[in-house]
Amino acid sequence: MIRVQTEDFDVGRELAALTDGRTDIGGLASFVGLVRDFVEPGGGTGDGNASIRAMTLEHYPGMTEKMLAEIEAEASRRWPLQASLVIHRHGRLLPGDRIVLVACAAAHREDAIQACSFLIDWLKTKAPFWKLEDTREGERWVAAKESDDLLAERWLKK
Amino acid sequence: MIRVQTEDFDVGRELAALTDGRTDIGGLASFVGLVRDFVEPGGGTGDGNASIRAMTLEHYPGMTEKMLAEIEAEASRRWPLQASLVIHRHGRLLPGDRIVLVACAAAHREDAIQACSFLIDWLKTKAPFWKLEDTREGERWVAAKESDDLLAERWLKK
Amino acid sequence: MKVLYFAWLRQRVGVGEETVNPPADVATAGQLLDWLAAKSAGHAEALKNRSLVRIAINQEFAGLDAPVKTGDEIALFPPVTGG
Amino acid sequence: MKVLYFAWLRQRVGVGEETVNPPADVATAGQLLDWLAAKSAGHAEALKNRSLVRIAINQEFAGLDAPVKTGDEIALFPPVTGG
Repeated sequence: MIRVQTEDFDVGRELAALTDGRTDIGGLASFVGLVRDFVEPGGGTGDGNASIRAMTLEHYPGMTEKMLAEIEAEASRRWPLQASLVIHRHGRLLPGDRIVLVACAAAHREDAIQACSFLIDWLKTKAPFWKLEDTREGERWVAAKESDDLLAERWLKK
Repeated sequence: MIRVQTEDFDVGRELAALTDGRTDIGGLASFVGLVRDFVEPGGGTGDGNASIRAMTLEHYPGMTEKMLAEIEAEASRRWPLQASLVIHRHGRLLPGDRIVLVACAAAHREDAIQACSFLIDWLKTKAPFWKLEDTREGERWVAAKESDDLLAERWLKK
Repeated sequence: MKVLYFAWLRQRVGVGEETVNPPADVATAGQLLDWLAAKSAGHAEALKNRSLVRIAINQEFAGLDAPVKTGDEIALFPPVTGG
Repeated sequence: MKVLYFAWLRQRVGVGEETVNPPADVATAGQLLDWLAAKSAGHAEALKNRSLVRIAINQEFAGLDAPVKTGDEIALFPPVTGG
């Protein structure tokens, strides 16, 4: 299931909905991405320099849903999943706010974990979202990270 | 943080407690293990043969907490984590019941995901728990799976 | 042909969406970018560094050689940074 | 010396815990297992297949060569299956 929304989501409720009433799920892996308050100079490791006041996520309505659905379908082709979920927010968010939730349920834990990792890696490089940071030094579009490309490429040879 | 208990846990509340009020966490990875209702013949893939009526988890009080704390400390040595949590239940559980929750929070998503995967893999092979299945054919102690050993061994060369 | 711009491409071009009617010899995404870059200083600035421009045709990623035609929805944007 | 048994080892031995006083020549975990196996048919059955027996000494995993001594807490159990 795919959702693109401005509102926050309730992680516990969303995860419970994937497994409640089912007895065929052995593992549920999830990832929540949150807004951090520090900028990373050059995309390297954070120096704890707190300077992000807010973050605005822009996206491409229509293509976003289409890409997320394609990515989710690809995960289900690669791993035997019982359920999966991607929720991605857009609009203005504050440090500590949730941005994205990815979750995969499977009979076997490794399938759930691998699929969840795949979903977030591919989402990061294929879903049309862009982050605008509001920092003390002004607004700044977040640059794509080479490390994200490398993490996504891991899944190409599968 | 480590907890060994008979009671169920609230995944949403537990995960929220790791991140609430913090602005230095970029990613929160988690895994929930649940009781499935089918036995896997020979430890292979499930054939959907629903036959588990209940599962009783026995453990070694004292050593369990010690091993879980050691595993959690090892994760924190290997990855820069902002927070981590392991909750493992024992006693009698029914199909669909939650068994274990592992969660790791970090500034960067890949650290959180790797550490979470490591925690569940090592827990599976190092924490002194044993599963007794109550099936239609009688009681059966679950045999350790070679696949779990292989998953745990991935982390030896790190 | 509808062209959409996102993120800093949108800011530099000055609009998020425009309808264009390129001449018949604009047959590929690359040729469209060349033609758009000549429309204004903002367009030129947005499309200056082609290595930072990603293209979607009818909501699918496409390369510079991909054909474009009347009625297509073309989107131009920087590398994505969601998640 | 306290010996704990878990899972099917506990069921076969018949008790979850016992205090034992092996002779002085029982110096390693392996020697302790040999000595325990001679205690009863249940002990023998539980300890028959050594490849299925895991050992913890004072709540740390240990091998057959690990020294054991008076006052130690020795636990014997099958490969773990939690998570």
